[in-house]
Amino acid sequence: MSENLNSTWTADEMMTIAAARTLKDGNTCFVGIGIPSTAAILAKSMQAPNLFLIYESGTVNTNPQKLPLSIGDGELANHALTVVSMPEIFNYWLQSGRIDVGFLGAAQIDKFANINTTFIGQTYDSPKVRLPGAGGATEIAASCKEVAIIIRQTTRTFVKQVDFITSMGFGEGPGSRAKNRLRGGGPSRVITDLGILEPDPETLELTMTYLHPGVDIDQAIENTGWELKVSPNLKTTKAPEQSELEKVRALVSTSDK
Amino acid sequence: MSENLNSTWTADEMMTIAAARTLKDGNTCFVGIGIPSTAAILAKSMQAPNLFLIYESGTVNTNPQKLPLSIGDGELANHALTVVSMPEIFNYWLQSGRIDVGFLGAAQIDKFANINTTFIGQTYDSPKVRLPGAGGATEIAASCKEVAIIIRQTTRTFVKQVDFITSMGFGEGPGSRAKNRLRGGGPSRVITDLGILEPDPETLELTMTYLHPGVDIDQAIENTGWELKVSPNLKTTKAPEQSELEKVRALVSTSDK
Amino acid sequence: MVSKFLELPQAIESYVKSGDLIAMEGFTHLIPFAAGHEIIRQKVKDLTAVRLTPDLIYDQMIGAGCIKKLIFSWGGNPGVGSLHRFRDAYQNGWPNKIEIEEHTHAGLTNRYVAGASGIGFAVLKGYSGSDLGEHTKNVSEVKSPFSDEVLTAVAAINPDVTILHAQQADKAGNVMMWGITGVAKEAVFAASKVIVTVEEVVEKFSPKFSSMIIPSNLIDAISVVPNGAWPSYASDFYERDNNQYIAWDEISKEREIFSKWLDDEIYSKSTAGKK
Amino acid sequence: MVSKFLELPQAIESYVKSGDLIAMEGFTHLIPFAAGHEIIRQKVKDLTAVRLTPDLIYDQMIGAGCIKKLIFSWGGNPGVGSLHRFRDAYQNGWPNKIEIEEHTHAGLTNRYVAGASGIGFAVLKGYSGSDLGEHTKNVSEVKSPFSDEVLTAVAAINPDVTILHAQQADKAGNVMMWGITGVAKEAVFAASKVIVTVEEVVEKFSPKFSSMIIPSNLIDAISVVPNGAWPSYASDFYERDNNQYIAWDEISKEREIFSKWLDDEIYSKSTAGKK
Repeated sequence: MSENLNSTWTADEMMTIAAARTLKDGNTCFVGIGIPSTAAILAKSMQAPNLFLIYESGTVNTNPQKLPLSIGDGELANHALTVVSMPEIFNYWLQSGRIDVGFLGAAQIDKFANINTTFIGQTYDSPKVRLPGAGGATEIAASCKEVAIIIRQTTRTFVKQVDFITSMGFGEGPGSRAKNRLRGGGPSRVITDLGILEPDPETLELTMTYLHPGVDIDQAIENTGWELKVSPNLKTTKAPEQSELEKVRALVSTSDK
Repeated sequence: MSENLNSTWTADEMMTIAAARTLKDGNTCFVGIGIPSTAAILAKSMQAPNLFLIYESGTVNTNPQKLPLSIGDGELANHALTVVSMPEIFNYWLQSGRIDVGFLGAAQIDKFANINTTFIGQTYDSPKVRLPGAGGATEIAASCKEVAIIIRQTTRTFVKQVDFITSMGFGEGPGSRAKNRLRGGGPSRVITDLGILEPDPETLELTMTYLHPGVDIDQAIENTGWELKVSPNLKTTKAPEQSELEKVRALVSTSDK
Repeated sequence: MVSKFLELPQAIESYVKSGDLIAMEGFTHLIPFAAGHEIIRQKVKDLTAVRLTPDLIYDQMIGAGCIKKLIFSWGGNPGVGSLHRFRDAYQNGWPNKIEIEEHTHAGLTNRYVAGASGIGFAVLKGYSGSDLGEHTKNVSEVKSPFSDEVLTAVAAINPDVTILHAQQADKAGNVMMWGITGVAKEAVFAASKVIVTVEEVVEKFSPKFSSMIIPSNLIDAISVVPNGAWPSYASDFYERDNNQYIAWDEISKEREIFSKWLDDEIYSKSTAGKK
Repeated sequence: MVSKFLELPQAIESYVKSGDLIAMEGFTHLIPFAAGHEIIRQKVKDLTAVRLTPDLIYDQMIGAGCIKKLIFSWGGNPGVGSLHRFRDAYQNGWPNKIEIEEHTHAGLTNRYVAGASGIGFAVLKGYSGSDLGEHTKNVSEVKSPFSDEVLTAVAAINPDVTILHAQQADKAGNVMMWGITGVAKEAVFAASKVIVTVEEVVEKFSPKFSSMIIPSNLIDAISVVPNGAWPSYASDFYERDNNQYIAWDEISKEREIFSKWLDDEIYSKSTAGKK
């Protein structure tokens, strides 16, 4: 993790705050565990108090008061409007296309925002590193109206070709999602510790549209395993406000870990 | 309804008691409304206190204290172990083949115990009498390990050919159920106000195996719209015991109607 | 309270249009009668109306001329007998001819399941051996890609609007129902718009057996209508008014008596459940 | 109490056989650890073990040599990292080579749904765009008989035995669980035999939010095992012992340390949850 020496916040804090800011109040958000969950819970204490959080464990409209360690944490169940079965979560809530935003992490991502959470290495049968696998991610990536991905930007994570497509972003570019009969709109942004990438409206290739304060574009290029496209209108993310930093720190401090 | 003048019970009481006696303690029974329901509830006060009653409305292991007027009566819900959704009832409980006995009524029945509850008349589009239709019956008849049918025996109900097969018994005879991919064993008995019919083990044609006390075989033959097969071992149903009569009368007197 | 709390006439006017595919569910329990009466009052027409058990509510709406097509799986007056207005419309075309599409409960239930799941069809073992398949649209077969198994397929149903009655809403616009819920959950998820009438609004739900919460973001309008399910029942609020179901047999048998009932009990009254 | 109340060793001995297809469900919550440990103790072998999230319970059973094939959809130590015993078995064949069959949560969930429904497959929109389909058995496609729609089909899964942990049983042998229930209901209906361990036996259930009752006739054996889900949690009884999940990372990393843990914590102890 890179540390921004010129600022009073960590890169992870910036990433989490930037991700939280993208969530609209009143939206439904299907949340993956880890930083996506931290960002989504943070958003509820910021601009999106009525963000409707759903986790694959079946917790519906949950308002956790501390960070869950896992997707099925008691904290999520105890503060949920209701808890439903997993068939209901996957078939009625997710597959039906009614979720606004899916919020995912990843181990690897490529320029079309295809995601790998299955293995690192050459072959499925003899992986170098075996990762947990799909969980809910494949169908979250397929079905939500849009998908946001949170991932630290390094040449290990931002790769020319993912070793395995666990969850499709834009496949090989325009047309791939339709060909694969994916219901949702696909990735709308990738939030990293260096900035934000958005798909080019025409090519769908991830394009750096924001750099976080104190990050320069060479840093982003160096940490990307493909020839990074940069927006001609490259902007700087608004620096974290003191209140945002207080909220993210308070939240992270609740973690049991 | 025929009245048995030589006895101290009505033909309907005899039919209900005879039906109730066929239910085994501990079995699961998927119950249709009307006399099947009366008989099933009666059985719980007789030899089958642990009879596990399920109604299509979703009430599971219900112990109604009075006769429900309809299949979704509050009485059934209030005295149920649990109430579940109809997808669960039809897909998980019924379709899976785990119900021991389906208990059905009918407007018409033929010699292969095919049941009509859809219409009386020549054509579906211009019926003489339109009946309620299938409800749960088609799949109850298809999926339960066995099916018992309760119906008053007259030439209007016991017909050479049903005007419409709502729920298949044995179709056109041996092989029909397999051809139609029906999971359950099909009708095991038909209990009427005159006696009991069971399918011949080889031809599967309904055969009169019991006559209720005071009924003679000519009466059964006259009230059957096809050439009635009679078992060579035709027996007489055991007359209702006083306790059985008391129970059925107490139960019927609870009806709101 | 959030803005989705509307008076019933406004809820119906906002979300029910002539020509809609409408689902009004509630299996014996929690039948949204008050909403049905308001639809009659607003003279909504040409509805394709789906419901497992048409019951009195659709018999009344058919008699009032709201419905052009009925999709159902058991069409009687439960515990009493026939639905005379349905039969008069179907057999004699009064007040208008209606088309029917008839299913089994298992089949129609799974049409809702497919609709709720956002896919075009569901698979089941159903209709087999019945003559019903020949007369019913939206039922077909699929072969298993894994074996020789052949299953029944039913097409998804996705109502333009689903209307339910429930016991309680909270102030955030979530709804809780308990007791027999039938296909309520599936009818909600399958629909584009959802209207719920409720007995009461509470500060906070308390746990109940066999209960189900419908989150507010699935609901477009909530109307507080005490007794809104009468003459059906609302568990823990009131019992089924069986006498009304019996009386309906007489009221509905003749067009004249029915028309007078319509004038006296519906057109000349405003919304709200009875009493 | 009815005769299906058995001591855990007797329940496992009676209903779990080497070579079985076994499902032990519980999504983070109510994971039947005590039952898993008893299976290890009884040296059951060659299980095909299905579970959405193998978690520590299957990592332990894999390390102990109980499992020959794992069917799963997310294989990690939740909140911590990797499952080292699973990786060692899969990548290095210790203590035995294991085969894997990998799904998505949505796909495996629907395999249970099909199994519970007594049909050979379920349909969904799933796996599309993922490389997973190429490597995973029991996933295929079906074309709609109503339109051009093509859906994913997953084959039913029907365990020989499903094992769950729940909060309560009543004396009649019904079980109640609440909080996150995941695919518990489907795993019960899909199975031939069902064993449930419970925290306690009560006279009468009281209503809970998001609760589910499993009727006694779906259950073959109930064992009263307080803390039987430890180190996972049982809502309203105890919280997840996150330190144990973290400690597992160290315990499971090396074969020697794991083997010692197996001796000390499993083989040399008798049944029952911790503490």
